Amino acid sequence: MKQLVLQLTGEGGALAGVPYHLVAALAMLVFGAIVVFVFVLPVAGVTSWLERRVWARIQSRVGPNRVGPQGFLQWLADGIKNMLKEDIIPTAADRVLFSIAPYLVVIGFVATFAVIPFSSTLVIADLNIGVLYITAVTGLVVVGVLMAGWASNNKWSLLGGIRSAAQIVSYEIPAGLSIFPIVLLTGTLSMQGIIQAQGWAPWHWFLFHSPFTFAAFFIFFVAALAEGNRTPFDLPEAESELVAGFCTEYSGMRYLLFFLAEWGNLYVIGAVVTTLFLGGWQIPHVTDNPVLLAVLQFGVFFLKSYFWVFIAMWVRATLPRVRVDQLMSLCWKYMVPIALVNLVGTAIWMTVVPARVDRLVQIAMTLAGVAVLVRFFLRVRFQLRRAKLRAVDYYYSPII
Amino acid sequence: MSLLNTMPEFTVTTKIDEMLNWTRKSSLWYMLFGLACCAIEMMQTGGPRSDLDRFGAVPRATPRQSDLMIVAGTLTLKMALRTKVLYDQMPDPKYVISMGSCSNCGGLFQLAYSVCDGVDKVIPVDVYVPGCPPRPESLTEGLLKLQEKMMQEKWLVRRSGAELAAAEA
Amino acid sequence: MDAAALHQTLQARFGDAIGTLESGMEPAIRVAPAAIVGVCTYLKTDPALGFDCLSNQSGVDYPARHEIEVVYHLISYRLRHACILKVGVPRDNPAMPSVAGVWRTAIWQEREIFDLLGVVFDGHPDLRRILLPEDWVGHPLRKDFVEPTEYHGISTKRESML
Amino acid sequence: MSLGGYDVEVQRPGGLATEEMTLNMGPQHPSTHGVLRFIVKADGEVMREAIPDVGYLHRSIEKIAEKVGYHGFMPYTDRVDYVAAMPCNQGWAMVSEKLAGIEVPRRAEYCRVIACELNRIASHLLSVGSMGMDIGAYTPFTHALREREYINDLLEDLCGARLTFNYMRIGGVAWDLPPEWVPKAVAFLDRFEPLIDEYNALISYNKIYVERLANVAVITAEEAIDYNLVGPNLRGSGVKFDVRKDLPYSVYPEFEFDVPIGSGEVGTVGDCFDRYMVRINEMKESCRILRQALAGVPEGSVLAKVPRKFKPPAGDAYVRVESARGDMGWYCVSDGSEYPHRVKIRTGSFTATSIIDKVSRGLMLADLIAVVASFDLVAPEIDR
Repeated sequence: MKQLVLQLTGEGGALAGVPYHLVAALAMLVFGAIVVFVFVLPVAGVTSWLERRVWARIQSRVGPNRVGPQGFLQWLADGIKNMLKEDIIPTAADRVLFSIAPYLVVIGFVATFAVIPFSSTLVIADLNIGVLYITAVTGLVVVGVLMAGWASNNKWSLLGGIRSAAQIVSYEIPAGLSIFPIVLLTGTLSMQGIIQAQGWAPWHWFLFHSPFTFAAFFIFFVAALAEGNRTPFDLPEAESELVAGFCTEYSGMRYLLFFLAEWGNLYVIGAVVTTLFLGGWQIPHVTDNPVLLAVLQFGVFFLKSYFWVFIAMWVRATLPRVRVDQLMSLCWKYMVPIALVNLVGTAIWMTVVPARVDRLVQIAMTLAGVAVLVRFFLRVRFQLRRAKLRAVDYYYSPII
Repeated sequence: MSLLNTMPEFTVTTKIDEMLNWTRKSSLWYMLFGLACCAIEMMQTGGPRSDLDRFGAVPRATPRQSDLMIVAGTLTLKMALRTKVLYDQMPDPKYVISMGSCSNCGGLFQLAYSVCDGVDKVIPVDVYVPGCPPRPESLTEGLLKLQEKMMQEKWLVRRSGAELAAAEA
Repeated sequence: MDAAALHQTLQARFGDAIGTLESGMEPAIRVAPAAIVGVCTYLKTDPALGFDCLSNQSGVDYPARHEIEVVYHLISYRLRHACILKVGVPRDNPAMPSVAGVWRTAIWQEREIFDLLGVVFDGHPDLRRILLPEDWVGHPLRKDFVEPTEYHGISTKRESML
Repeated sequence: MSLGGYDVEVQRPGGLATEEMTLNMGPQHPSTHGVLRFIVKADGEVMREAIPDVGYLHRSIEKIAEKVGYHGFMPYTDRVDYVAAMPCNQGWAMVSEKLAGIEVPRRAEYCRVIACELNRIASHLLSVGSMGMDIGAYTPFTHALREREYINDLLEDLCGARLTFNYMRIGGVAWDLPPEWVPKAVAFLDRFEPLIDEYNALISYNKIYVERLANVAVITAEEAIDYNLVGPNLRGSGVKFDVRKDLPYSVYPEFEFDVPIGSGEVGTVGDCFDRYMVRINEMKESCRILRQALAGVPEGSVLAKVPRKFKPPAGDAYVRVESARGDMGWYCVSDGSEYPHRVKIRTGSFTATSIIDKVSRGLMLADLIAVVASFDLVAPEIDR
């Protein structure tokens, strides 16, 4: 991009004479807008459609299938409709805070896309403090949610906002502490650096690097679910308790922004997990063509992150919601201590365990992981078979 | 200046209107407003066999985010005042399906002293679904009828005199 | 314990406060309004009677007798027997003591009777309307109740039945 | 102050003014199961009290009974408890029969039992399903609805309606069992019985679910009786009382079944989980009754001779039926005319609502949802 701007402002360029910095800033804005509208919003939208379909399938329903092929354009219809709705600001609400709160939430999730490395080249900014940046920027969400809850002047919203603040602030800690082992191992905070320290094969992933990183992965994923307000931690917008939580009073466009942020965040969770623990875009060496390489890496990254998105959807469809005190005790009594042990353990592991043992452990961990997966699939197959045994009963309907 | 109903009728404007109507009809979020017996049938309509989610209709808990109020069940006088408030809280454009005889006209409970005979005494109704309670198929049909109605609405295009008169009335 | 024996036991203890034993499909014991709390406490606490639950409390309006009758259906879960008490209160001034202190389920059941029939229960902790709105006029289960024509601007009649 | 089982001492710096928050929950709230309102006084997330405000669905059914006559009131009984309408039908039929002294044919009694038990399963399915939904798990709810649809189909075959059946008549039932209906019902039971265990595997013993329900809103047996809780709510507190067993009516004495009671398997006897589990176990018992009843339907007519102008002699009668929400009392006063003088319906939800104020003190806001769901409240049963 720098070259492009230089070309534009240089001799014979279309914008010769215009100050370099102005053009650079403008170019960044345009580029950012393109990324947001062409990539981020559709990702959030498609994720919402996917969630509804996955959810419906689990609940033995059909899900949206009338709008476009298989209901694929459902998110577009939802989006445009919400933009056309009347924009209500309740008279009792704090107008200014009420108006800007959704934007803060959206900034919180859109800004994370700046450092997510979709391939070795496809990254907007490879900050050397990438991981830190993500934790910092997602912190904006809590400000937005709290603002929304307070400004609505609705008690349900307020409760939702307070719950959300308590929850996100608490779970930032185990999430942050679970990132540290990775940072210790790689010695860098850059997202690209972390991916480059891993390889394409599962035994090169940090997930299977040592027992400590293995535990760190689960803590991070659970904490990320909590930060993203996903079931079983969706207390801030618990529908059956708080009506709609912090967005109870929001309608139309402003609600749409919350809506987007929720599903956008879901993707961000998947992407960060993929980057930190699952080798990101790493693929075996197959081609030297840079375009093809980028496409392949992007595909691998996308699939890996959507796998975790799918897991989060599955969890949401299955698990009940925890209570506020249980949420807090889970965080402070279990996850934070375990995360601390992980951190110390990783440091000791790095200094004590020799490289050869390290390699052996990685392979053993991978095998253990595979064993868990096999066990899981066997279990699923068992359930399916058991269901199939009763297939006649299963599709029995007195009407037919 | 508002662009609402100011444009002449030609291909572009009608197509835009059509697209806007299509998005609105494809994403009819209905408010969870089960009052009585019909609420169970409304749940079953959203449930596995006749899934309202197919049409993009999902239940919302708060009136602020809903486009459609399905008045499912008997409206008592005590509840009628609340219903008005809830309807006012919904953002425009909003629609009402009156589900079941009780909310259509009081139904069986016209003899009662505490029942409001028909929700149309309190709020305007777009589609009446008969039945006591209506089957899920009937409610789905009601939703489809409402979608048909929505497709005929005009946003950019200027409305004819008759339509204006109807809107004012 | 059958109703006749119970009637005798009660009469021996409370004397004139216990009225006749109404023989009908289900024999019921008539109790004077003033004595109801004492009778109920005795029925609940006496180990041989042990009526631990007030199953149903209902009010019936008898305009011909100028009386509102409050009917108590008692049941004992421990001893598996039941009995019925009936208390008549005058229609123009329906007031009687509350048994809410004996069985707490009476708190709501008496509120309902107050709401629908207008019987005032003295000593009730929270005697408010329960089913109808606070600003409702009249007690609808009385036989002479006239349906109001409108409530907060909502007319209660429909011109056409459809 | 107690926070979910922990004793927490709240220290407030002097001078900082605090006040209780009054929350108005309902009448339109996703988890109040119809129109029910709670005025919640809360200190943050902890409730000081939750006062139920009922009557938003008071449809004056009892007054209507005085206007429409005995036969005409039957459709209205469906609307007293729309989730389990059959037992209400039966209650009204039984109280009228008791007043007039009518014998019901045995085949009709069997039809009644079959219809009631099917309806009980349907009602409990909705109850345990919405329990899951209120706690936050949506899948159990839709799975329960899926099974409910099959029961609706069966009952529709039987009487032509899915929800408000109007199946029973004074003196019997309106229609005989349709041909080929019994094998269908047995096929449904064959399919459904294993699904109860699957349902348990899906949600009942889920860790989070158990944590949310165990030891929440414990009601002792004395309290339950004092507040006149009935049915599964009473049995959840450990009182083994079932009208079908202890004050038998209809042909229930001919069937073998157990009365499940709360065992406190994960917490204390009488907590939300026990009330929930009693319903799950009752579905199994209903299946047992259904199998026996379906196997032994006797021949004969299904409707006794009842005059069109039904005029029972003057007097009053009280009958108890075991509805899905427990002991349902029907009190009818006849003055010898065509119209009842007074009908009073004593319902389980009404008394269950009255105890909410007491048990909700000191619980968290989220627990109120669990408590309301565990009582299986149905709004018109409270208000009638």
